[in-house]
Amino acid sequence: MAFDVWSLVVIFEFLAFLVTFPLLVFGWLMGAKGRNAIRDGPFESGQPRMGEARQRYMMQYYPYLIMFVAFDIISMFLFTWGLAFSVLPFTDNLLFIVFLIVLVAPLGYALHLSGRRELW
Amino acid sequence: MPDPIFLVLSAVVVVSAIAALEARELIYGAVGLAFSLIGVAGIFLLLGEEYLAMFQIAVYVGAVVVLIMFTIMLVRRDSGRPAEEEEPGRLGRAGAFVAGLIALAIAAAMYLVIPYSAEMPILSEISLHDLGRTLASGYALALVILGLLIGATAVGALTLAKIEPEEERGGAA
Amino acid sequence: MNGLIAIPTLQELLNYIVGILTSRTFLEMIIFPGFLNIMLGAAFLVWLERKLIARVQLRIGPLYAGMWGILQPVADGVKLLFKEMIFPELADKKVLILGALALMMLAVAPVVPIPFGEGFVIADMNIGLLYVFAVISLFPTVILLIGWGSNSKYSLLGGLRSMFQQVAYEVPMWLSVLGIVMLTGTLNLTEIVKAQQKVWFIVPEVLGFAVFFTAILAELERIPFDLPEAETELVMGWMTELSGVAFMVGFLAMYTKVYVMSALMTALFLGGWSGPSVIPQPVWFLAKTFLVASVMVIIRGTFPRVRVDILLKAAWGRLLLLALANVFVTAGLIWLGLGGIWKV
Amino acid sequence: MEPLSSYLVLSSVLMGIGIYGLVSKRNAIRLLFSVELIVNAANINFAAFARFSNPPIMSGVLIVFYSIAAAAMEAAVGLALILVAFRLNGTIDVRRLNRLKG
Repeated sequence: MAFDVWSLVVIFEFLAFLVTFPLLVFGWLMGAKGRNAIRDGPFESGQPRMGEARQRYMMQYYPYLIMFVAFDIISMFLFTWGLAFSVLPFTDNLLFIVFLIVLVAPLGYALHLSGRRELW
Repeated sequence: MPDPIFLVLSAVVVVSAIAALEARELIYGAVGLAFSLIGVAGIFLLLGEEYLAMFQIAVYVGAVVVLIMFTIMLVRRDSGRPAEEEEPGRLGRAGAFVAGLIALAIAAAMYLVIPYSAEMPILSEISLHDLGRTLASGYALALVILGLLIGATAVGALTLAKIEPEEERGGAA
Repeated sequence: MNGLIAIPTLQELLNYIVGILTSRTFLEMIIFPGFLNIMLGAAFLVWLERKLIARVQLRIGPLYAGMWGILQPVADGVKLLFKEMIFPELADKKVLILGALALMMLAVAPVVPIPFGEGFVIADMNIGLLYVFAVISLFPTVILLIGWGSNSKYSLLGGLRSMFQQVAYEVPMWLSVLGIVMLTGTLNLTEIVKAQQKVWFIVPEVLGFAVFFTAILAELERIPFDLPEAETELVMGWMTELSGVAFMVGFLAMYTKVYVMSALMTALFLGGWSGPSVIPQPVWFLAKTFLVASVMVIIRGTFPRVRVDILLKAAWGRLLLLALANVFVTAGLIWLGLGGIWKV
Repeated sequence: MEPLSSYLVLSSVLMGIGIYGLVSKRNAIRLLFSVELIVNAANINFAAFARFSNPPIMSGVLIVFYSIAAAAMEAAVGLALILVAFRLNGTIDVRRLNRLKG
């Protein structure tokens, strides 16, 4: 049963937890503690804190993120194709290539949009 | 006697789904959603669908959750407060009641009506080659339509998200 | 079997536990392809990097801890272990600590299906390659969370940059490997290595190799692409507010990732354990892995950093197209009838 | 091994949680979470039915592939809509996004 392999993964992750977590606890226990208003501020190269850290920022690269979602899905489908490539007839392979080429147009659009900084 | 692995996975799925909806900060809700989706991937593994589980993790947790987190970070007021006002009053309780009723009804229906609450047939693994072959032979048209769908939604999302020049001139809305 | 559960004697219990502890799988997890190997490899990489960079820059590098300073990572680790963990008052402590923990757990996870020699593999997965990629795709989530939880501008900007970069280079990385999957028809890493006994995949897939190497440099945030922690701009990027042991764990996780990705590249393109059999297989594998890692270090010593918009544009506009070209080249190879060489 | 009905019960519970979120939450992103949960509940059902029929049905698995792909792209569009709504109104509270009301 294939699940045995995955239980090994879970055990391995658990071992990783067992190795790492005591380290963190040890550091927590052994390290010095104490409060200090200056030291406890966020690091801003020695300057006092200015404004909120979690503010709005530019989203110029948003198109790349959308393209990532699209191509993530595409590449998962392409891996099924790659697995069966040598047993598929020529026409079926062409089909996947068509599937791929359909996605080139949105990619070009995303690159174009991301290049225009005034849009974001 | 239920399978303990199944029970643990179900608990992960359900508890983190509730956490996703009830977490105080939206971004921790996204983490809850991620754990719930990983739990569903575990359920797929239990069903023997390895490729599907990897697909689920890579697409949902790797892409969709990242996109959700990014949007949560963008959708904030300048004061840094999260832009949401939750009101878990009467409506929340009513919602919980309705949802519980629906879930209970469906669960009961499935438990009682489904004719075979049978064991999973012992069978050879679905070969990975078959996946591509079936996809290419039987579902060719659906695949091309899916490609068009992905392309169209990507273009649509981009067109929606960009700031139109006239929108800026129109002033505060 | 008359309704009673046999209570094991102490002897039986002891035997059972010893049996588990000495079973091959457990030893593999703990010692050879498992933890000891990964941790020592990562620590060795830290030393190797400092020493090689020093050579490139005509310095000497670590010298005093042990012979040639080889115990320097240990000394650093012990120092960090006793340092105070400082968390900014506005930061989420839980996110920082659990984020470091999650990074470590994710960084060791891809080693499970990688074969370090014939039989030296923790779990021989049918779907190993996809599993590795699925695990790697979880990193941006954790890094974004750490950047957010730190509540510091440097961390947030570093986390965002890191997220965009890793996300952008993931797709070329996957597609550059598609050629290998087409040639072998399997996702099992052991079988992929076995398919290279005659000719390594670097020969037919040279384009894919180039794309993959560039992509993992970006995934690992190594120098031409280390924008997330460009020290002149963002101090330490998303790691800025990690301190003490949390920093140590995060730092070690990054080097573990370097080690594991070098191993993955060895298995995929450089023939894995194959080589003249006078030297044992795992030694071949480790030698190739450290060769790949050394090349990364030398690149760090010699290349300048690129700009972030150029970096992202290159991923989508150039690297992705090159990876697709590689797929078509491979398809051409198979249609020409040359695929039989690498068939398992 | 688990019988089929366990999987079905799990999926209906997940769907119940999703419906609860859809009814009671006012934050647009939480509504998106609920939709994703409901889609996942459906996916569990598809995969379980595909696996429990004898012989297993390949199309049951493939439809989950398509479903995940469609849900991911739907999330992308939904999040873009939320971004636009936030930019125009300064809030993502769905109760306040009622400017279309006459």
